[in-house]
Amino acid sequence: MKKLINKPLDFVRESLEGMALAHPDLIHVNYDPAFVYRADAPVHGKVAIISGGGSGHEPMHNGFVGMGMLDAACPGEVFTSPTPDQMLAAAKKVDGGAGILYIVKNYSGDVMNFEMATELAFSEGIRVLNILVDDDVAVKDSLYTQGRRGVGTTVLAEKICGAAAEQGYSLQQVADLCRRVNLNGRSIGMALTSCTVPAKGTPTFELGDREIEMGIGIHGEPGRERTNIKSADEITQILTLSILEDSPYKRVVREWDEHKQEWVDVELIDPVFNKGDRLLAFVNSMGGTPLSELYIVYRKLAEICDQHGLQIVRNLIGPYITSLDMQGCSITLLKLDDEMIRLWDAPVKTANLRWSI
Amino acid sequence: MKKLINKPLDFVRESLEGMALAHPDLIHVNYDPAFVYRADAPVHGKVAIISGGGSGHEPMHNGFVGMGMLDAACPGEVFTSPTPDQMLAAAKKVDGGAGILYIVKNYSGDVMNFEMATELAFSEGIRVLNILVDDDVAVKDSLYTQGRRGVGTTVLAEKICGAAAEQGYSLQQVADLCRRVNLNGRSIGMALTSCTVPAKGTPTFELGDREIEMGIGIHGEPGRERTNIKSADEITQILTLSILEDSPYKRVVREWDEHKQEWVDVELIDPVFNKGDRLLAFVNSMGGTPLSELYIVYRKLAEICDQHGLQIVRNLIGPYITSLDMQGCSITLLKLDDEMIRLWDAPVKTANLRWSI
Amino acid sequence: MRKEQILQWLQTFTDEIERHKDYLTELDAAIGDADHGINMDRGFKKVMSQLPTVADKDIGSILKTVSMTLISSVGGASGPLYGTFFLRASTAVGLKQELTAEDMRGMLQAGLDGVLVRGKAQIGDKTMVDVLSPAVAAFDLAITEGKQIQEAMQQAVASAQEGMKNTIPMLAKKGRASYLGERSVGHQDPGATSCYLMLKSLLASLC
Amino acid sequence: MRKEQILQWLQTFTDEIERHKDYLTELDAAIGDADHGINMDRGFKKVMSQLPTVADKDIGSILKTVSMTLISSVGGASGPLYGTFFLRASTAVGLKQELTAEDMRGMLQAGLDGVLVRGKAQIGDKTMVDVLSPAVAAFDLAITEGKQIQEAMQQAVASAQEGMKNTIPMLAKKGRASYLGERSVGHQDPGATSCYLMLKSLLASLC
Ligand SMILES: Nc1ncnc2c1ncn2[C@@H]1O[C@H](COP(=O)(O)OP(=O)(O)O)[C@@H](O)[C@H]1O
Ligand SMILES: Nc1ncnc2c1ncn2[C@@H]1O[C@H](COP(=O)(O)OP(=O)(O)O)[C@@H](O)[C@H]1O
Ligand SMILES: [Mg+2]
Ligand SMILES: [Mg+2]
Ligand SMILES: [Mg+2]
Ligand SMILES: [Mg+2]
Repeated sequence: MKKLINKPLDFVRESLEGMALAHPDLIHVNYDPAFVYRADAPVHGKVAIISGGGSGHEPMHNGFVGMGMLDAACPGEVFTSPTPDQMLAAAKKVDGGAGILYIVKNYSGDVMNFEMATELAFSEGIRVLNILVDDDVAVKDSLYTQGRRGVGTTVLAEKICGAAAEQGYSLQQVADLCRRVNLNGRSIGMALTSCTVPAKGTPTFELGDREIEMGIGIHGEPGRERTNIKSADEITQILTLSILEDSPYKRVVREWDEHKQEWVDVELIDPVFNKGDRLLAFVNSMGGTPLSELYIVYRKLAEICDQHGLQIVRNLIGPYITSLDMQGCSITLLKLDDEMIRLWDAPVKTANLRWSI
Repeated sequence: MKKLINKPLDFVRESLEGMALAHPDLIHVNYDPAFVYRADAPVHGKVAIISGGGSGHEPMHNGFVGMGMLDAACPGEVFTSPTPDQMLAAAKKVDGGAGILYIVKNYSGDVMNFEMATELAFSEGIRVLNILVDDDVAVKDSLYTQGRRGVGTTVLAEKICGAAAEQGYSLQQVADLCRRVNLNGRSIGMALTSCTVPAKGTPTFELGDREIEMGIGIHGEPGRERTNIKSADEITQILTLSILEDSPYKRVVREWDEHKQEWVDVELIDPVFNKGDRLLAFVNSMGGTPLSELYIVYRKLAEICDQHGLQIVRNLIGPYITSLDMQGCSITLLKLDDEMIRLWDAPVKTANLRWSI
Repeated sequence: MRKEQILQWLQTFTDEIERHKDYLTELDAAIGDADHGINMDRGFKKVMSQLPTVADKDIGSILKTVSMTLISSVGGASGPLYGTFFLRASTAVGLKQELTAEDMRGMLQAGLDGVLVRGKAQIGDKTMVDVLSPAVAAFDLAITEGKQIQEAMQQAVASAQEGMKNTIPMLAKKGRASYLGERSVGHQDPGATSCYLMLKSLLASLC
Repeated sequence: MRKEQILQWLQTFTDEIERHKDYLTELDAAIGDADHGINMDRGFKKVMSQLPTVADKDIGSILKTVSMTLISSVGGASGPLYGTFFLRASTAVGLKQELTAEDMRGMLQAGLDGVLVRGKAQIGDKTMVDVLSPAVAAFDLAITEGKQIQEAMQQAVASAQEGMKNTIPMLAKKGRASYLGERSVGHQDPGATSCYLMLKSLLASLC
């Protein structure tokens, strides 16, 4: 393993220290327990949005803390969910009195830890809601699994909900919006190479010189299929059609009910994409794939969407939800409505997403 | 070679096509000859800034075309200088009547092609000046070489001069500013792995499992030394001290003299950094190194600057001048003055650098 | 089971985890994300550094400290699961300084219930539940049959080992391994393996 | 030298480049950026596709087309250098349909001068100048001594080959290879090699 790190065990902390030194105007970092929060937190009267998850996906989530996006992010060890005490401490720090939304990617670890944090926050009198992102169409047979993983749509949900919170949406409104973004977003990724977790020091999985993994997860979880390397156009075609041809996705998720003061099971169904839909197209690098290649993917993606009568009205292209040094990409398509477009365009000022301010 | 590409020969064009599809509001692309230009070009009465160079360093330069930065960028084949006809055509397209500044990285190919373009533009009655960036302290004995290579300072010069042009600086003023930025900026890079040029299909150089190359160039040109892998702190220390301890750099460069209407030799000397100087610190990914590692480098860089009484007042961290999929990083330190700070902070709206608008 | 034995159990388990750290991580690499050994090792090292502060307190307090330390230092899936196991176990035993067979039965059952509620896994899903559930059942049965604690625990560990082996042919339905589908078959579950080590350590501390 | 021979020369050189494309690129990989063969091949393929439109014009026009095509399609260092070589050569021969020994001496000298002005390299810098310069000198001397074109060109090619070999022990002082310092020693310069092929092709077209 060759990486720009010191001791593998110090990887997450030292990276946070660098962030804190680099962006004192935007964020502050608490180290024990670890969380990154807006320099101006708490913002009184505003719903606070907190996300978090294992480290190794930078800039998500730390790089999205700031005006118009997250109030705090809780980084775990590499690819390991953060812990409830981080989430609770972050909630206390950024609570502006209007409640907290936890945006949670659907992995067993993240879900369980955020659930514990929600219970703890509730027991301490902090209002918290909890929305899952489960958008990875690579996961089939979700009835027999943990369900779909949370991937690219998370970034989009954080931006859109962050703008909504900034504009004064209530806790319930932000949560409902977040659920809607999740339901309208679908993603799938692929890997050209494995990532290498610093503490392990060797690649998580082996791919031959001419092999790729379609449907990869952001922790190097295996995908749908290991195949021979294909052209960018073929890869893009397969990924895009997996999203477009995906049938409505039905599942039951556990959400915290503020009134019943308990967990309730909620059945959710993704709508499918239809001709004429307006989309946000997000082409993401897994970390080691350069921008030039992402544009080649975007080129084909735009062509396919066009052929299907889908209109890309916004896009995001770059490394936003990565898997350490993995080479590969993911595609997320989010069906937009006017409200989402307005919120997407709203000002955002974070270390790694910034516009209109 | 595993990459998200189609035919290697189509790499540059298809990547441009993707860019054009993704950012029609910001840029347009001309394909034959190839150049990317501001959607609102020409901006009347404004000095136009054009840069260019071999492809493979994305987002530089294409991703920096837009309000407050470049008016046009000329992409060559991968790692191959673009040609004079591209540069001339771009100049004609974006000339707003106040003249053109070509910002040229110091590589023999780039220099010769931009010189030819300058002569051609002159012969067609377009006012053009020509400033070299030669900031790579890895190159020693520059008397016996092509001189120092142009690397990270290029990005900073494009931003700062772009803002100046936007604010109405004259051609000579923008050129003088660009020369000043170059003289005050110093860079050095390192590689953990080689890049792979699509058309070649195999790594440009071989590095052992525990080897790194210090002082690497952005085309995989060899550096000062091949050594064993070291910790991020040690690597950062070596890179930073190479910059800070570099003695004043004297060289003769060829600049176009508008009045004499010929090339003149100009002797330039870099000032050294002194205690109390205000710096812009730029930690750049070579393409395959993720953000998390860059922050670990930044952490140590900030510590060293602090120890030397140097004050980092601005920073830039991410993949901005890359070498395809190479893993590694580079550090650029630019000594700032009030004018440069004001121009750095000015609004910029390009595909890959954007703020305050 | 005396308090010293409880402390001994935690020490032995910590040592076992350390010894099998790479093995657990390798198991997780095959069907997960290659961190289970690292996670557990980090958590229990932290537990060991915390225990001296509560070693003179009651068993409930000790287990509560274990729980809180795991919850705040392990993360991932195993953090809340082991954390909940010890939290419920702690509540079940309360202020006691020594546990009867009945107490232990209650403790293990409570821990198992906590894991089930938290993780929603069922038997056959290829998780730690496939070790914990048969082991607790075996202990339960043995105690009901009037066996001594040590013997009951021997049977529990035998069931745990069997349960662990049984995860090999299973198709994972919970946790990261579930994403593998058919490809999860043929690998032993890492969480089931660490759970077996936990029970084996418990048995060792009784001898 | 007749116009057909000029066209033959360009065709032969294009073929030679294609044949040695990988070899030139490998030479460039060792001390440059691994594209010289690719660059030259791209440029001369383009030249071949352009030539039919001017094949019936004078030699100056033909060489001017070669120059413009190279300038606009090669890029890198070799684009402006080869482009300038042919541009100056074209100006030197003007509207002629056939070249005398004197014309050829002027053409080669003009091309060399162009390369020197554009690239500012000196003999011994490990560039194409180390081939071009001795070759032009040898041709010049032979013509002065009253040799026939073909024989003079034979001597030029011999000098070119020697010049090419001589670049091996040189330390590069221009172009990308210069960044290698001592490490550039022991490798043959790619541009010198392609330049040798150009002169060898010229000789072949005379036979
Ligand atoms: N829902 C669940 N219920 C019970 N056990 C689970 C569940 N999800 C995961 N596990 C257990 O956790 C183990 C993985 O733990 P670990 O690797 O530490 O966490 P992560 O999967 O977050 O990396 C699995 O081997 C499995 O035994
Ligand atoms: N300043 C110069 N003068 C003469 N020849 C040069 C000069 N710089 C480079 N060359 C020649 O160009 C060759 C490299 O060409 P090429 O690889 O096509 O361009 P690049 O170096 O831009 O990739 C070198 O081998 C050398 O012979
Ligand atoms: Mg994990
Ligand atoms: Mg080149
Ligand atoms: Mg794991
Ligand atoms: Mg080259």
